[in-house]
Amino acid sequence: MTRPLLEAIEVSKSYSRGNHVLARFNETVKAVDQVSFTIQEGESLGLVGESGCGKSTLGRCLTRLHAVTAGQILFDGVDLAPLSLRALRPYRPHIQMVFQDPYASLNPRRRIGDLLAEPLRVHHRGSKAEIAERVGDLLDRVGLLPDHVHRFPHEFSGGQRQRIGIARALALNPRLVIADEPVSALDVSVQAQIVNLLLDLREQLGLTYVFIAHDLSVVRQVTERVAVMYLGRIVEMGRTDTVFRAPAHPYTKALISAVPRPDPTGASRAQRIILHGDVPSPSNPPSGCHFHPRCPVAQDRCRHDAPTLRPVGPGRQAACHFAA
Amino acid sequence: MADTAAGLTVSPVVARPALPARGPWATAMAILLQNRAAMSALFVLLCIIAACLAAPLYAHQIAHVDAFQSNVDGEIDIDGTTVAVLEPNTEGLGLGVTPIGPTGRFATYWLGADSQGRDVFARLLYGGRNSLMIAGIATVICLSMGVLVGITAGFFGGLIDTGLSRLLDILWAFPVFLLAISLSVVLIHGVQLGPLSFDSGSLVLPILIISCVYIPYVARPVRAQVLTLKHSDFVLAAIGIGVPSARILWRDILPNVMTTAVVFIPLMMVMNIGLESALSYLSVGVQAPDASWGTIIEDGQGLLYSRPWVALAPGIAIALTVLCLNILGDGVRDAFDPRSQVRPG
Amino acid sequence: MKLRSLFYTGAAPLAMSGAALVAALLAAASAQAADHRGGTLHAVAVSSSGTLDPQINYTTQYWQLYQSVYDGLLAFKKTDGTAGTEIVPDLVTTLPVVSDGGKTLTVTLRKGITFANGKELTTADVVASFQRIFKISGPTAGSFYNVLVGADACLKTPDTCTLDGGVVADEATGTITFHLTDADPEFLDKLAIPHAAILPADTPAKDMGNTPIPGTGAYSFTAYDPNKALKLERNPHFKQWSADAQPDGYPDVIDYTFGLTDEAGVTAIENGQADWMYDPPPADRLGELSSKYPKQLHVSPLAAYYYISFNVNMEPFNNEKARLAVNYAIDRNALVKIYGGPQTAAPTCQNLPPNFPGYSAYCPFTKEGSTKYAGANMAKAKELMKESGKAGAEVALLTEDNTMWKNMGGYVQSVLTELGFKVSLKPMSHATEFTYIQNTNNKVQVSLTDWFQDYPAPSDFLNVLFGCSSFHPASDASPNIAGFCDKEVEAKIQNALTVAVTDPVKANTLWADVDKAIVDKAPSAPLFNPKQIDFVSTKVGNYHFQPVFQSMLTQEWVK
Amino acid sequence: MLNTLVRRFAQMAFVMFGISVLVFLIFFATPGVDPAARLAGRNASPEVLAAVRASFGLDQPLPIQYLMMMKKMFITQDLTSFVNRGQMIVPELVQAAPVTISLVVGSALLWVGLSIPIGMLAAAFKDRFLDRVLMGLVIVGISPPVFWLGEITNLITQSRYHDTWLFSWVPPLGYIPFSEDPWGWFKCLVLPCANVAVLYIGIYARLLRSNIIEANQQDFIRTARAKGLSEWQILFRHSLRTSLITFATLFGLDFGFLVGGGVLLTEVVFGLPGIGKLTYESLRVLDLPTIMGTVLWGAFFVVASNAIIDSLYAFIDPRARHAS
Repeated sequence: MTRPLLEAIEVSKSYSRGNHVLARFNETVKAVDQVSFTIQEGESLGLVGESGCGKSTLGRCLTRLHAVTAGQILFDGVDLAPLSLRALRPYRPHIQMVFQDPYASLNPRRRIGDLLAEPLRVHHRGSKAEIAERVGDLLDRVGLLPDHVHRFPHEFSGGQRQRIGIARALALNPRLVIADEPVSALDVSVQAQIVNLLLDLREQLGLTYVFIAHDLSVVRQVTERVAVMYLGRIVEMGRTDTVFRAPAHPYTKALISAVPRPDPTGASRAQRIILHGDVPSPSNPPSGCHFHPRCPVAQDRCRHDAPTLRPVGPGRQAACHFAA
Repeated sequence: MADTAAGLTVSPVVARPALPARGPWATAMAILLQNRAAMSALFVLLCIIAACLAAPLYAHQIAHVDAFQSNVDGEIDIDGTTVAVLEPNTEGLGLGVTPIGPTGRFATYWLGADSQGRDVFARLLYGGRNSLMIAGIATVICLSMGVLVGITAGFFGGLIDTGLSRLLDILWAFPVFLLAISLSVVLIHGVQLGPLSFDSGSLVLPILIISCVYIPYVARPVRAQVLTLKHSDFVLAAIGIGVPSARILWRDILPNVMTTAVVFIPLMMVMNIGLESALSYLSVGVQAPDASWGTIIEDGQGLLYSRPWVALAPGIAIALTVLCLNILGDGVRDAFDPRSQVRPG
Repeated sequence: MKLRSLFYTGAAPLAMSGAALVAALLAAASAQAADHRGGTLHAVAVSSSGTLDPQINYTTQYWQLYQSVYDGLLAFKKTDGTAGTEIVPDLVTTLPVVSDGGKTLTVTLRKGITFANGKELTTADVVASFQRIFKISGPTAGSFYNVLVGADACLKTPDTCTLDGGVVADEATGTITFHLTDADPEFLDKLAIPHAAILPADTPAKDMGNTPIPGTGAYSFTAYDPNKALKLERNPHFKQWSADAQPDGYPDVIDYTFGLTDEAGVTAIENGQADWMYDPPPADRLGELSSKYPKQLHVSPLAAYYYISFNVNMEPFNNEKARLAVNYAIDRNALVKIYGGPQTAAPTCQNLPPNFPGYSAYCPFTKEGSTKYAGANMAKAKELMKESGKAGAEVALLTEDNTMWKNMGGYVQSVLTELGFKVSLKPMSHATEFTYIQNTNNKVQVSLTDWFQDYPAPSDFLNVLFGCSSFHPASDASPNIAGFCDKEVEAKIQNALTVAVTDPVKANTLWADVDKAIVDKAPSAPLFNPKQIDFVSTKVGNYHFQPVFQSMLTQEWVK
Repeated sequence: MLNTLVRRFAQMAFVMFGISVLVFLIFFATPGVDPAARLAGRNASPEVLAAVRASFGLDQPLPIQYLMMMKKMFITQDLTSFVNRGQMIVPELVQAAPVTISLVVGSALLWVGLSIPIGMLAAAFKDRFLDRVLMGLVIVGISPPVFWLGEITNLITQSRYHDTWLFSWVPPLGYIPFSEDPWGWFKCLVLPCANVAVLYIGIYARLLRSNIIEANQQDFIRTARAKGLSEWQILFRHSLRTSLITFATLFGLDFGFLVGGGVLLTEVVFGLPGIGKLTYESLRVLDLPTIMGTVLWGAFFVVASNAIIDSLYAFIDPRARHAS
């Protein structure tokens, strides 16, 4: 195997919450708990899980929009985790992010041309004319018109804005794009367009994606490998098709069984696994295996013994005492 | 939220063609310009300002009076009879001196004289000039300082934020009149700010005082807004691109704060005019012989029972100005505050 | 004005006219006295005046009341006109017997006088009262009573004050002997003001604040809340011993209410809801009152004057000609007009008020060929100004910040501008102005201020305001605001003080000379002598104006 | 909850400490206010000046003087004035408080009682004639300066038209305690209360109107409308109820501000011996102990009302609990 483009080694992110007079009595929330994985150049990795499982936090840690509490983030062999904002700047162009909310991620007070030129200007990519040309190029690539440069974000629809967001992410020719639920805020009809755009771009530009989503069907469509997160930890990881076909972890099973499929007979309903109870609070996670209170196959052992992520097949890992 | 333009077809997508490419500022201005009430208020306001600016013209060319010199022994000619501007009472024990009342003649003591025999109408115009100038400059300073402090606290966070926020808490809890009066009492003797020294009676002092007092009113909302903006996706996006902090502040945060500031302008004007007049009324604002609407009300207070117009006129002037500013302020808020755009109609 | 009660005490006019007429009225009054005894007098004032302690309070407002509550060894005669400045024995049998060149004074206490708490007055009370002046650091301890032997030690360590050798009492004979370090012609005046009131020996040696101290007078304070009201009722132990010193009063009760504005006070008296107000009626009501209620108004001259004080040690008024120029240029009639018209004040060129001891009319700063004041002499002023060479100098004029002062300041400013100065007006809150203009650190060039007498002696104007001994550089307590310390004038002052011990009449002519000398050197520009305007209700009769302590409330009839 | 209270209390203590230090420093920075000179009286000799200075502790270093003043104010409660020797500050405040509270409560009753119907009517007749008239009236009401309005009220009721049937009942300016004469107390407060209320009726009616209109746009109101509720029912049951939260918040803050001395000008104009008048008078004569007392009183109410409103918010809306 070649050196991975990105390698996360036991990355943790915790923050304190609460307003106790004495700071040490505040709760510590482990949003991301010792997560490790690798991505090869050209690969697409999906991060899935229920909302609040830490997948977005992980995504922001990987781009170092958040500081990391512990662990290493090796990008092309360089550890980004300890770097200051200033020291990070040379690496920024290589890792870019597409945001979930196309309304919030574009400054309403700036014109589209300005927004797209911003990364180029900041990193001194060429003269004014060259930047203008590049902006036109980007607009064209994401399916917008050249004269849109003079417009403001509020003049566009959600789908169009997400295209602008993608164009901005692509402006610096990144090697890795982290897409944080890029379509979940959009109408279903538009979702397909954006997904197709992302797929096209990957093909044309040879991009590497980390694709964060709670919508499994989109993940299945876009990614080769998938990691399933529960309460800040990865519980299962493997090739997308195998994970979807034969999930090893009971939580993955439950997630996949919940995906609605066109099934006029209603036969699949019987197989659907209903999880009981709410997702526990990350500030006070259950002992042992975090999943045990909701797990249909949990046993005593799970209460105090936390399973580690271990290989369960070729290129597959799961964190369950009972995964085969 | 429906993506109305493109339907299901894939690229290229055509943006909504109806609206011309107008920025939020231009849009807001357009909305404001269409607001008839606000525009009428603006017109009246401009008339008041013009009249006040013309104060020297009126005093020297029309009334031929000096609004700042005592005219204790002055005499004027009304319909051929010579009348003293300050007439000692002759009835009974002959106590007291009464200034001449409104003459009804525009060019001679139209609103009468004050207790120093000065032309009240000329002073009203000069006073308006000071009142408006003080309120205006104080608004600019207060907004700039408030925005600066709010942004500094919100953007840099940490100890700077804690320090500034606590300071703002203190100023906020300090009842505003008490703060203003306390400051005035100290500063009114003159103040030395590094190489600059302001003598007592200088208009700079009330301006400084009034600017300081309302800083928390601007800084606190601005800080809150900056905190929201700082954690907004578009600022995160800029960080992700590698935009330096200073540039984020300048290009992404400041323009968004500016709308808040614009909405604040008429409100601050109203508050500053009110505070200026109150301070001057309590004689810790504009100092004699300079005039402001507040000082004229104070002068008139001593003549309220015999010559009520001395106090009535500046009060009406303040009320009218504030009324216009309030209406204009409503218009500006409707035009610039995104929250109010939710409201149709 | 007496609103400013803080610093201005004892405004005392010397009634000039009609003294004989008043005496006649008094005689008639006593005949009817019995008919008018009883009832309640309702007095009102904008605000109260702080502590009730007579040895500390230094305000006209309460000194007026102390007259009928406390007694000193001596008293100013309780009568109208010039006679009211006469000193009469009060708690003692006769005026002091003076010996040792004026350094020893002996008096004998009257017998049978009791305090309002029933205890008999003894010589021990007298000694304790004089010690108490120092123990509580009374405001005048160092300036009035420092002539007593032993006062030095008392001023240094007030807590252990004995005044040993200064105030000596013989309990058996009831005599008290005062030993002074120097002869003091004004010591009798000082014994007659409330700071030398005789209080029970067991009165705590601290400011008693709102707690009334028993006195020997005809009335007692029975309730006091500085935010609301003060009440005086008859002292049940009082038996009149001298109508001149402590006359019995007419009303049974005086209800004194605080907190009404002066406008409201006038209205209340018009409607008969109140009988008398301490504060002068507001200026814009004067016309109305004077036309509608002339019979209820009493106008009496005050022993006070308003003046411009020049700092003789600072540019540009270190130049005598510049000071004289201002004196010639100011139209005092204009200022009188601002004050409320010719009936409310009289223009003056000199520092002593009319009819004051030592007063001799002198007015050089008037139109040519007139001895009475007749208006400004601008030509002469401009000439002097040219000679001084001070035209174009920058000048800051300080004044108080209430309307009347600001109006006067505005007028003076226009005059100074006309003379060629570059003038800025600095109005300052009345609380700070008086101390601010005294302190040389504040570098005040020229200020508008006023002075009201403490007691009727010329030195209270001439020595206090222009003597070297009352100039304390860099201090907030330096009543010689001008910083005027002229060798020649100072010699004259000292001479007058010495002569006064033995020959008061001759001293008065010397004082007149001092006054003239000061006017010629012009450390000040005297402006006018104000008058007191009292507005009373229709039911008030027998109004009398005592020149030192103003109208005598307890002598008014309300029945 | 206890935690929050402790934190709030600490914050209040800090703010009040800050304000007292500020007042203290402002006072001693003012030229010409040597309290000893004024306590000693005019023409005091240097010895007496020194003795007075020592007996009032004015020769001590500033921090000691500050602590002495605080001790006298809060612990022994025998702080005395710097101007009127012997005048105690604490009883003075206790005397003034009922006046201010009567005035504020009276005007609050007026402005709440009138602004709610005005705001509702205006909202119900939005953009119609009645709305325009009402909004026009209230905006005129908030325009003149409050002290001028008071002066004019006095001019009319005390002088010009005092003898007519309309105003002959008006008592002279000043205050009559409730315990002395309830009817007189009522009469002397009616006009001052109305003067204060005019401004606040305007502010609150305008606020309520726009809040109701905003609430009317929201989804749950549309649902209510769809359920077939009448417009008036909607107005009373839903829009008004939601709008009143903002109304109550602002009311709390304003009430605190006014009780804390915000009615200074009204008290001065109407000669009511309340906290505001006391503050004004003490500022006029620069009486530090009294200024200190009234400013701390005022600050206490401002801070306390802020704290109460914040806590209530946290109680009503759990999301706000962690917000700051």
